[in-house]
Amino acid sequence: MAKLNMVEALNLALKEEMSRDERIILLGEDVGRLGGVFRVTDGLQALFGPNRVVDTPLAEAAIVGTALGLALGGFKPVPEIQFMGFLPAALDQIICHVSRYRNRSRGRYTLPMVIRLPYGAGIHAPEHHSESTEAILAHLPGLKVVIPSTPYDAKGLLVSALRDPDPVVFLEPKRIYRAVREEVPEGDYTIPLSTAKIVRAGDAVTVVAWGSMVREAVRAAELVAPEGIAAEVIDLRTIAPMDDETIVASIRKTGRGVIVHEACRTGGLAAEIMARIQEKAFLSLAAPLERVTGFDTIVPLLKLEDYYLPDPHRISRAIRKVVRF
Amino acid sequence: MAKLNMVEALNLALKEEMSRDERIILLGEDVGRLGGVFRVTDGLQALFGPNRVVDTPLAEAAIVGTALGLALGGFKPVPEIQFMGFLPAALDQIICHVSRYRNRSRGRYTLPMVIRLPYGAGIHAPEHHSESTEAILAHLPGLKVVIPSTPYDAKGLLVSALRDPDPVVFLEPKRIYRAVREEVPEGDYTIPLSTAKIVRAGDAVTVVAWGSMVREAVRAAELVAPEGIAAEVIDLRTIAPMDDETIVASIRKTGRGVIVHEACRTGGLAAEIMARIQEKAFLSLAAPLERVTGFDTIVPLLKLEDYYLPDPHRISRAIRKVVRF
Amino acid sequence: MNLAEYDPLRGRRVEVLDFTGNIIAPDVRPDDLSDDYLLDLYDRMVFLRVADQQALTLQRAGRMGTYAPTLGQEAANIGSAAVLQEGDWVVPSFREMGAMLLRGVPLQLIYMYWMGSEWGSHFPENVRVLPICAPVGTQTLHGVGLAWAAKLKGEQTVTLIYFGDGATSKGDFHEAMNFAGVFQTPCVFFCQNNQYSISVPRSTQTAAPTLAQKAIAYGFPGVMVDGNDILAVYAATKEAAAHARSGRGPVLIEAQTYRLGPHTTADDPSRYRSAEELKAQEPYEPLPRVRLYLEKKGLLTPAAETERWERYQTLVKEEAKKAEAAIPLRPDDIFDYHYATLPPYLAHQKDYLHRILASSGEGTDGQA
Amino acid sequence: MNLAEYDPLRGRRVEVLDFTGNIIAPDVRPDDLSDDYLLDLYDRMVFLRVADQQALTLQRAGRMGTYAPTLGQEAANIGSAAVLQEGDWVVPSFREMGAMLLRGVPLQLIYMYWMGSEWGSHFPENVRVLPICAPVGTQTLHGVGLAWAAKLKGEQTVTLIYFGDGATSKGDFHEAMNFAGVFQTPCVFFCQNNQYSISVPRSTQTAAPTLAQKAIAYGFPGVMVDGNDILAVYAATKEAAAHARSGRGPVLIEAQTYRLGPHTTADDPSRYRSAEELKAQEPYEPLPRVRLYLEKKGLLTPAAETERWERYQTLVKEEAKKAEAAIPLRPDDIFDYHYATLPPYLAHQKDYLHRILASSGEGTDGQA
Ligand SMILES: Cc1ncc(C[n+]2csc(CCOP(=O)(O)OP(=O)(O)O)c2C)c(N)n1
Ligand SMILES: Cc1ncc(C[n+]2csc(CCOP(=O)(O)OP(=O)(O)O)c2C)c(N)n1
Ligand SMILES: [Mg+2]
Ligand SMILES: [Mg+2]
Repeated sequence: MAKLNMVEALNLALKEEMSRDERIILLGEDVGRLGGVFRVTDGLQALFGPNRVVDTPLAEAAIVGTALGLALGGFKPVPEIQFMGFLPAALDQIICHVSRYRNRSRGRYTLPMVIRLPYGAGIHAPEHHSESTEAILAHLPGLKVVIPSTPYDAKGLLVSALRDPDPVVFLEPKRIYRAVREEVPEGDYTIPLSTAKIVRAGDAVTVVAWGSMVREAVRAAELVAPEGIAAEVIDLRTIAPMDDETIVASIRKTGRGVIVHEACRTGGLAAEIMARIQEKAFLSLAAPLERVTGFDTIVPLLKLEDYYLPDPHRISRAIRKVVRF
Repeated sequence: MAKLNMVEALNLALKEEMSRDERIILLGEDVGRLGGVFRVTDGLQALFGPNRVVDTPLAEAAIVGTALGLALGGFKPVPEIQFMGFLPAALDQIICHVSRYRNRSRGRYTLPMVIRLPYGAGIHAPEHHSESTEAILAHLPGLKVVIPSTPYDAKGLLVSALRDPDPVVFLEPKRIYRAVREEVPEGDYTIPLSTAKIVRAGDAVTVVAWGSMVREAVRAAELVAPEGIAAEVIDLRTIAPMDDETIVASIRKTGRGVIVHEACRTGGLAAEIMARIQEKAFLSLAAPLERVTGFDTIVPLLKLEDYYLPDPHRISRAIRKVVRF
Repeated sequence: MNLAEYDPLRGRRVEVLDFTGNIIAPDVRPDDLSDDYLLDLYDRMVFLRVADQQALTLQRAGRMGTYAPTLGQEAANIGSAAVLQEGDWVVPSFREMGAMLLRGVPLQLIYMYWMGSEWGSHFPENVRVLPICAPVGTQTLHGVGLAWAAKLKGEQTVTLIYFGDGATSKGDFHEAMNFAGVFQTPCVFFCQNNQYSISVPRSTQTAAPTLAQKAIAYGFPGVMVDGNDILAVYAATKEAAAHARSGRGPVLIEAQTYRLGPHTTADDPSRYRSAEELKAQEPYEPLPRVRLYLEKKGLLTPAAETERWERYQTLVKEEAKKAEAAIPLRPDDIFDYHYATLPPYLAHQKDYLHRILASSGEGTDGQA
Repeated sequence: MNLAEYDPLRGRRVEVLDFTGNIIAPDVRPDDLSDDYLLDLYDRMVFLRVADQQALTLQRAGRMGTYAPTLGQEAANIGSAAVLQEGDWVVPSFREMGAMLLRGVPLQLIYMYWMGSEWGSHFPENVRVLPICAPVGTQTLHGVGLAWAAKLKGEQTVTLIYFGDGATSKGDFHEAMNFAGVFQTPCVFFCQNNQYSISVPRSTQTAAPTLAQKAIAYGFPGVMVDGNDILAVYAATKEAAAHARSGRGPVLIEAQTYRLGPHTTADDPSRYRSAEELKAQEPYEPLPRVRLYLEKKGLLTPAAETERWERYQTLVKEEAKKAEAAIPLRPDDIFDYHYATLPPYLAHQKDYLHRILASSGEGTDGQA
């Protein structure tokens, strides 16, 4: 089986699904001839032609808004927003329409579409190229929001997203686009949406993360393991609708929790997870839940960027803190 | 002293501050000749002329984006977005620029401006006219977000916002625009931003709310009072940066808390408040915190709208639940 | 007619029937628009006007929410949608009740929408009309996407996209027009320029002397038409639709009309426009000129005219009653249409609502 | 020159100096652009080119982040900003290093920005240039606001707003142009049409044959200019600025140039454009034609030319060193500039970062 990085795994998923389902159309800035600025769509225009892999003018609202029309017209569009920093230009279409069409029309009109979106910091990119505003998306009823953290999951989740009858926003952590390789099978397999995954078992503390923070959380778990702390690490994988049962079950076992995200702290998704845990497992909690997050600041430009992101050291400190409470 | 409703109190605040500070300019759709669709700017164009109270073309991004330029050019613009449902069109300018200019330029450029925004449900308005997405704004570093709940506070807070050196988003709960009258003095008084207010004292449970939910929370407190439950109701007033100290101090006293908002539940601001409480007052908590919120759905059109909003009955049930835990 | 002859930069607009009921440009009138067909279209205009009045009555009686009237815009509504064929799409803004009715949306549903029920946008399967769109201008992109889909599928259909003069100021309008030009999508952009965006007059909306000339920015034709002249609207839209259908790309039509009523039932136009201005516009409204023409042709008698209005008054009242009766007050509906499958947390919230509704206010179960 | 003579619909564009160094339209050349001044502007073009090459070198050496080169766009950069006067504003996109330098931003700061420090946008107080703007097109609205402010204050200043061909597709560009037209703000919209938006060619960006004609949609003049001809750029921008300054409203300039380098240092243009295409463009690049002209006039000798390039190579290296030395690696900076006063929770987070940095990894204090 081929060892692929996440970019290759996503590319494979798109290629296989586009062969399977003629209704799939990719559209966005530079997705065609160039194959995307990260090469996720590399080679697909040559394979499927310029009508199915479409280079668009520079206009995020139009990319999403016309994709909506394409979906109503019977296609399964996969619009790409080049960086999450440029998502806000498309938020009007997403908030007012993409997330609402099914409900607004009581099911008469539905929108199978997958909005792809590289996101996150850690690659020393320019201003506006390191954003992680997934909490905004998770607050919108009617959307599904998926974030893979490994090449294998990336393929399986993207295929599920492409087969979902409802709009999915698919966030790709660009920091691990090429950072990891693992075996990714060709052909059909899927990972169901809204299922979290225990990536490392433990009984002392539950650590919840997603995207590029999963790797950091696992490293933190490794850091504290020699101290006799067995941390259970959960990769949330879909942030909306969220599989809180897996989290709550783990917390019932461990009694302690640390939530990690790179997005800024206030109003980030850790807050929601903490709220659900204390709603559903209050009496199991032996210590306050901790969150390790980006600061409540704009992501710094590259010279200070490394100070911003949660890392194994910070996570391990939080783990020790809740364990020793 | 005159008894004013919130619309009149806001109008008075604008009038007085515009007389005091020539740099203030109002701009937006229908704010001039019509005086705003809710009449908040009524009479101001006649008083200050069409250069200071400007009817703009229909374009929310432009209203906020040119306001940013006006601020850089030495003015203190007060852009109005006609309904929060149309805020998403301006979010790109707010997220990418309004909240960042000071930090991006290390203080070289600053943006004194107040974005006014009627928000919330409960007036049986058409589709897209009942939104309450304040959690999105509170997640953005660099912004301040203010929500008054009474005419008196509305004036005092708006004056503070207008004198603030940084961008403030000012959310006006249209459900209580004309629902309450109280004495509102002419002339100078301010209410500092980022200070919550205890609107009803109690020692059994802390209820936190803002905007139109404060009235509902107080009514719920009145409902449970005969049962011997003394609920302390806190009006948050500024949701970012938030005065969590007042909340935490109250929880330390009561050991129990209910957070109320009309926005949808997942990722709403209640989650952040719950996270902070359990971070800062974990050992004081005698029961899980409860939240009473809108559902994780689009706000229904008017026929079903009344099922959507939290009301004194729902809040009182949550109060009883945490008290009897 | 030839679109190219109506270069907006040279100030020409399409006009066929003047307000006294005389045909002033017989050559522009399309062949298929016979006097009989015109009578049929007049019939629809009357129906629209009566349905509109009924909505205002319902709103005043508290039986309907805020409503956006079409008064004065009947020709623009009907004349444009009348050119469509089977398989074509209508993408409305919120002031196109006439176009929606003509393309098969039952009046009952439109009333249900304004009465505040999402079921009002649950159109019959065979009706190719998108739901009413409140956020101004955003729907233009959906229309371009629909047209693009038709093109990719090799369908010979056209998408007719409606919006107002105010919408032309929005970024979405620009992006939609530009995508339509680039991908040569078979659509017609139909601007109902009713001279106002709530209180803001057309002159404040843009410094361009015409809206039609905005098409030049996107490399396709734009044309002005007397929007109160149903024959002109029909002629121009027919030509534009033929243009788009044959693969020659999109067209922008600026239909110059006038909003005779308030912006919505929540609006008070006396604050921003004079009684004189309104009065001066009344002679140009779209119905009398068609009536005069048809009367001259002997196709319409005063008796038939009276009968028509009365019949429709009865009919729309029935539709209103049916609408009210048909709106289900099911709290479940709040939850059941967000996803194909109800996720557990929404099932839980639905359950909570049921318990709340069942409770006397003394229950102990919380929402979480 | 007269802007009205260059109606883009008739295909005319402003051209003064051809690529062999001959003046082909002496009457268009403005009076104040003497040969001496041209030599000065050439000097700035050379400086820009050297500073640009140095940035590429720095980037390749890992001393700078992703960088967007200006290679080939020196005439558009310098010729436009050169017409500005004291008090005028420049609103850049991200490919205007030349214009920024000319208006007083120290090269050191621009390098600091691309090296990844916010201090690179902390311009000196007297410099009227906005920070580099990454989100395409969004800055056009800020420029209109600035110009509007100047108008309201009664200043006779002009705001020069830069953006690329790709930016013309964005909604913000549309809304900015429209507001500028409606409020007659004194600004010049300067489009550096370098034929590409990353990999997307100009022909895919819009179906309009020219970008200049987009001005028609907003009721003000648009003009095409040979963007590689500094005399033409100067002439057109000067005229446009005079137009705006005198209260006659905004102007759009489409400067037709060509991006000779990659989009940014992260780009690989060989994937989307041929070596032949690039080669065919090289003769038209902006520097040689000015050099040839000045040589013919006896104002430039090969020796002086060599000396200039060498001098600038030394200078830009110094600026690069100064930039690196000047970037403070203060974690406090992450927090200190979000509000005029540091709120308690940010003070707390700053404190946490200090503790993290001080800790050996064995600390027990959490972040909360
Ligand atoms: C994006 C957006 N902003 C504001 C509003 C509030 N609003 C509703 S209709 C309207 C005016 C629309 O004018 P126009 O496009 O000319 O259409 P008309 O109402 O005249 O038919 C406004 C400002 C809205 N619905 N959407
Ligand atoms: C809103 C937005 N979308 C996407 C990007 C990514 N991006 C950066 S530059 C660019 C192309 C810009 O093209 P153009 O406007 O012609 O300017 P040029 O780079 O050619 O100078 C793109 C797509 C961005 N910065 N902003
Ligand atoms: Mg209108
Ligand atoms: Mg370009």
